[in-house]
Amino acid sequence: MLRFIRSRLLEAIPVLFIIATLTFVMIRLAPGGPFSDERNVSPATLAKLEAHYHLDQPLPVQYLTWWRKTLTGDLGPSMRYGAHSVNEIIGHTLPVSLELGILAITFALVIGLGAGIVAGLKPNTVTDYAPMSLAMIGICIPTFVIGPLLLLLFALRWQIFSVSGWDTATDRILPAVTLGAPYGAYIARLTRAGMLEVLNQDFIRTARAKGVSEFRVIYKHALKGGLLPVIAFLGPATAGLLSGSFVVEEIFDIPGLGQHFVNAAFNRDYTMIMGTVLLYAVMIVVFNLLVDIVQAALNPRLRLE
Amino acid sequence: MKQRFLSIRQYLLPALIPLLLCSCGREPVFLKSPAGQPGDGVPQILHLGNGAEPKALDPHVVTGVTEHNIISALLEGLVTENPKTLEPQPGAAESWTVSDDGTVYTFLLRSNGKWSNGDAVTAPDFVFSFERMLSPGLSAEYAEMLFVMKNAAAFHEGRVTDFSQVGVRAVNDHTLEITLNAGTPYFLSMLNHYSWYPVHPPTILKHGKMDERHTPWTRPGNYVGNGVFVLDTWEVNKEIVVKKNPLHWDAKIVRLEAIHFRAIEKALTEERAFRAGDLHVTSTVPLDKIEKYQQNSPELLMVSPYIGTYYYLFNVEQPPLDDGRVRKALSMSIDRAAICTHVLKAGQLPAYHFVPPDTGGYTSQARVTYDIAAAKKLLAAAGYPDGKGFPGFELLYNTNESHRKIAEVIQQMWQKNLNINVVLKNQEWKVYLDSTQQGDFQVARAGWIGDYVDPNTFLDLWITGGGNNRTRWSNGDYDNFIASAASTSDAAVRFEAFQKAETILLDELPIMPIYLYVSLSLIQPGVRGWYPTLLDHHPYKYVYLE
Amino acid sequence: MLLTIDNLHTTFSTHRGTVHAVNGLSLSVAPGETLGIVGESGSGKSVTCYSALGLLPPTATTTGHAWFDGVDLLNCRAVDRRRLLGNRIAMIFQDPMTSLNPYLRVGDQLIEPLRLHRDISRPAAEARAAEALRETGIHDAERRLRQYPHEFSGGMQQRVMIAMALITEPALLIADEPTTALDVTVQAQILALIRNLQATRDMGVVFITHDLGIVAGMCDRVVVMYAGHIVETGPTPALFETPRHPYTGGLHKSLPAIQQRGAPLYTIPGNPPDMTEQTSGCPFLPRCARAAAECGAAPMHLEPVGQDQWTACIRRQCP
Amino acid sequence: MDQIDKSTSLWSDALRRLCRNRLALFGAVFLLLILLLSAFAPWLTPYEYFEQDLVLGAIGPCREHWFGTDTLGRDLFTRVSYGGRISLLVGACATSVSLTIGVLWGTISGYSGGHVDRVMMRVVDIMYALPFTIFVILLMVCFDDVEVRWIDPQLFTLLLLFVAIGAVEWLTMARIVRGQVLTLKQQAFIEAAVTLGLSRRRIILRHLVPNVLGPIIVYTTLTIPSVMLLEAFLSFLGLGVQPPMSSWGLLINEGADAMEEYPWMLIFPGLFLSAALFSLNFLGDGLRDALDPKSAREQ
Repeated sequence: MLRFIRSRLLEAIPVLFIIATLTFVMIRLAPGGPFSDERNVSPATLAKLEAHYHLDQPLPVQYLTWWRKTLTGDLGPSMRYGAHSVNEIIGHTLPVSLELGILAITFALVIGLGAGIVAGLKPNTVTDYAPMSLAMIGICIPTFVIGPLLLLLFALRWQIFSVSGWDTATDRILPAVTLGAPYGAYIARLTRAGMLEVLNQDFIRTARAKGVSEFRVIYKHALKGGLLPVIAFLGPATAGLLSGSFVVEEIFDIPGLGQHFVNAAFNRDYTMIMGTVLLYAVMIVVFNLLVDIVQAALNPRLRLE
Repeated sequence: MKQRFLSIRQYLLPALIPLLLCSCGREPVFLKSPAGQPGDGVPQILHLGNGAEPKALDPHVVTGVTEHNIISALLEGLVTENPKTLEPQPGAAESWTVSDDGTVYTFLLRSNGKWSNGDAVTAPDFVFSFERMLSPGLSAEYAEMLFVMKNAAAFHEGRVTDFSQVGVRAVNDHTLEITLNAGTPYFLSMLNHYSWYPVHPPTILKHGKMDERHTPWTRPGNYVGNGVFVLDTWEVNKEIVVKKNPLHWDAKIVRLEAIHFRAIEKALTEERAFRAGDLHVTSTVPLDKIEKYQQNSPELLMVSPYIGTYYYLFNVEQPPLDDGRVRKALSMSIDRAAICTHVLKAGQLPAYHFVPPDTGGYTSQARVTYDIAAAKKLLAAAGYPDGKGFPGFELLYNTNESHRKIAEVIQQMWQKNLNINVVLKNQEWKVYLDSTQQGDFQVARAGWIGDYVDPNTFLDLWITGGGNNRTRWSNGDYDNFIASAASTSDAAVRFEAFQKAETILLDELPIMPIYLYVSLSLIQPGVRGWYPTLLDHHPYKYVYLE
Repeated sequence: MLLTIDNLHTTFSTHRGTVHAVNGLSLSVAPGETLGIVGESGSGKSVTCYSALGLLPPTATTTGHAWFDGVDLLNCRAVDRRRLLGNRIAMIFQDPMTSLNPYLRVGDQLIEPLRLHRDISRPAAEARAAEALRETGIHDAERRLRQYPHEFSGGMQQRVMIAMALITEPALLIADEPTTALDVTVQAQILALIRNLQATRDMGVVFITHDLGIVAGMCDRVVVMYAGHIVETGPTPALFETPRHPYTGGLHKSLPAIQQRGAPLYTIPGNPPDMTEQTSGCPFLPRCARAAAECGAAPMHLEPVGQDQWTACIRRQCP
Repeated sequence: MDQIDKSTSLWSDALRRLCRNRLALFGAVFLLLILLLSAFAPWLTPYEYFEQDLVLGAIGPCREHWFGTDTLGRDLFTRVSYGGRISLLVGACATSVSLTIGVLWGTISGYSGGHVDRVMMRVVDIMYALPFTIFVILLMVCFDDVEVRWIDPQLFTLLLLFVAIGAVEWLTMARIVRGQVLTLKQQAFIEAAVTLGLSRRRIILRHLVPNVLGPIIVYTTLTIPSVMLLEAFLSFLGLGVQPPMSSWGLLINEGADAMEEYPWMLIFPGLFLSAALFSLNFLGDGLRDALDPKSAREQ
């Protein structure tokens, strides 16, 4: 097990290296630079600006410099938000996104697993159709519709929650629900499919023949196998959730990291793109590793060697 | 079997419900007043929607409106603005005199002017600030704003290395003398641009070199300003809070205790926050909401003319747009009034010339017209009778709801009126910038906001080889008129030259003006001292809540 | 009687229509007795047992009675049934590969019936489980308990199943083709094991198989099923010596051991009937070499034909 | 001979079972209706999708405009019908691209194991992390100036769109499939197939893929809506359909911003998208039930 983790972490090194390199090349190929704007900066000023951010150096030099600084933990100054470094911006916004992401994934798991299991137990009955229709709705209606809808109802009409901001505990509820809902719906569908698959297996009959209660049949005998597809989905989903959702942050005015993932690319904020991509890559590697570990833990037939 | 079919309905009905719920958002647009009811006890804390997260708070390195809104609270230039007319009025300078030829301004700084740390605001501070702004090392994007000063451009470009040769001099601690290249009638109003704002030299030097960008001096706790407010907190992506500066010379008339500048990028989010009473004033109004506000609560909607023009660029090097007749026909066949009334809806005016009317007293006499018959004739003359054989072109715009709608409407107008087919093409912002800069377009959407209230800020765009002239258009006469306008301080002669220049521009039409910008915001009834102004400036000194 | 099944009907609703898997079946098992149920695949042997124990999926409908210890397993609360299952009644399934939960340790699965039905601590249960494994001939039981099913061979897995079934010392064991998946030597060991345990515990056994050889060696009484009906029943020797139903005869003849070398293997001609159609007469009629006109008309019912022997063939033909 | 008989009967059997499933049948019929509506849009409405009536502006559903009009006075029924062409095309093509790559990648990776598996899964990790926005911008810029003579330029942009969407959407599918294959691999029937000396290709296509069909179909039906909505985002970047042509995703985007003022602009495209997905979903469930060898065995 430890050997598996160690080897996977070793594999992460080339993965991160490739990601960073490809990203570096890609963003430099993209048209427009961090300083292009509606109003042109004079060529002399532009040259000086680029010199200030060392963009005048040959690309390989810039690339190596970036790695050297990154390895010392410095992602450099943001080219868009000059007043703050990339480290500072990530430091400020990541905790917010993490909190939102954790709440959303918790919500999604509770709702998704609950609905999926209930639906999977009695396929093609009301207790299957009702949660599954809800799930389909959750998938069909995008967050940029659900979010404003919730706000219009709960914040503006009934005034239960505040309409924007990230200050009180209740401010967390609507964004977490909005962000988590489609994931919950995905999880519900995958759980249902997984449960149906497992509940058809012979060993469930064995369990029943031992006089095991229905509840125990599910959580002890069926769940482990039924959750495998969900777990595979969860890895990248969690990384995506934790790195924040641009749309939800926009709608609820949340100072999270998600907007920087998107806007950094639009702004051609080179340092910020590299920083956020690297962060995301680390998350992907870590969560996919976690998923593999959890899968192996759930399914002894997978050997971690 | 019946059971089975029922279940289909069970399945589908829930799908409809949330969508039907949408239609319930028809309550009155305005819900509650923020920060309590009108009365004496209103806390004097202003909440402003301020668009995107500001890039920085250093007046010498920023470029945007968001930044201006905050910096104008923290720093004060030599002059300030009348809150209604934006006319220059005493600021850091108590009074000033102008030489007869209009080239030398002598400012007398007030003796009680103080930085927020208690230091006196002195003439050398301004000299330091201007030197910093112009220093090649800082590479300030807006350094050109100071080029009206003698030798400023030369210093910035490194042709002059001794700053004492630049036309600014501290006669003594409280007297500042500025020498201009030529008489510049709009000079005083220009001083309200943040590029002319002073910074506190010891603070700058404490956190880095004079010409170093982005040192930590702009952080809360470090920031030393001479404005009406001082920087209190800065939460990235959330808000910047400024508090009243008790040391400001005019502090006694300031009634606001604090201003919260909220970073809310999405207009719809901002509008909801406004409706919930979280904001007093918004930075914009969503396109689709304007009509509802006009109908239900017009008192909340503030629309004011803004010094900016929305237009289309023609790439004059690309056929068929290299033919002036084609450009003219295209311009003549669009119904600008319909676009303003039915698409933009907020009171924007159709632009029949490029410089907005009454810009510093100037209104163009030349006009473009809406005349379909004449347009058809021109097109026929250019060899495309009734659009036959017209090669078509791509209309480029950057992705944005309003740009898209205008492009769709104009596409239809051209199709209907001239029988020509145009392909729309949208690009992401930076790609669009790259395409237009490279001349890799045929027709592209563009807009220009004046930096100061003078036709020059618009008309010098189109001089040959101008840094922002993306049309590749060049006209010697035009260049001469703009140059002659710059070399005189006689208002009548200048305006005459501008008139002639704009007549050429509107005859050749390298650009096609479409509409004049307005600044749009939602404002709570309790906000006082906040007036519609041409530059969308609202000196906070006079703002209070009731 | 230990278990008495009375007039059991089981149907499945499927996309193709209703499948009548068991049609009015009655049988009983006494303590210490071994009852064999034989028949071709799909004749309803397994379904009968699953029905009686309530182990069928929700698509199945079951009517009738299955009395055990004064409880009607088919009409009691699920809780009451669960109290008996795995406790007084245990079952061994035919495919150990799929019938053991691959996600759980063998030990956890083994002790589950004990922990559910007996007031016993986990360590004690584990000790008991190790003992049970040893009884079925598995060495190194303590280590084996911590392993997962896929680490066991097929024969070993079936031993685990048996150990799991017997761990609560049930009064009734239902063994559904427990040796089909195993090779012959292991098969013999397993059978010996069951017989041994039965003898020592006076346990009733229902033995489902299509292998008449095993029936001959194991069972006191035999029930022959065809298309969801019992077509013949009686003591094993009687049934083997004097089968009164042509289907029993056919089964008997298809035993390879009693066929002559070199002769082609005997098979009953034709295929088992489509269970979605219910015929009034004898379901074996289309495959029966001695069918007569009246076979298609008369309803099926068992008639006594000898010492404790019953058959459903109206011709009651003698060998 | 026997083999062929069996497989054909398997398929026809599946088809028969599918037809017996009323919900699936309903889904198929409804989907067909939407397809027909999109295909024959020009004959069904007196308006053109780009035909504006600026004076009219946005009005709610009425007799002349069944679904109302948008802010430029364009008939929404017409736009929704035309939009279906794009969305359904994107849904079908991009999903099949991602489905094919994802399933093959996941199966091969999971089945091969060892170093192959490691490398393939790390490739997936890398693809996950690369900035999609930049990728799309590059894709668009690179192919912007390419003179395509053999194909309509609008169609070419659509092709690029499928590539862009397909390129990202297969990743999660690959991971899910791989997880299932790893489990299946150890099961007896695969081992049996290996002992029988079947080729890898055959094992993967004939034995592994059919057995992970459940999760695949579920995830596919989940992919389609996200693909349709992703198309709207890509149009925002300039890759995708160009106005005045529209798609459900774009219409929903537009409608979401106006949902308080002009709710019909959100409701109708939203309804069509949802209806199409519900139908697809019924069809998917039915398909899975019909193809699932286990559900057959149960009888």
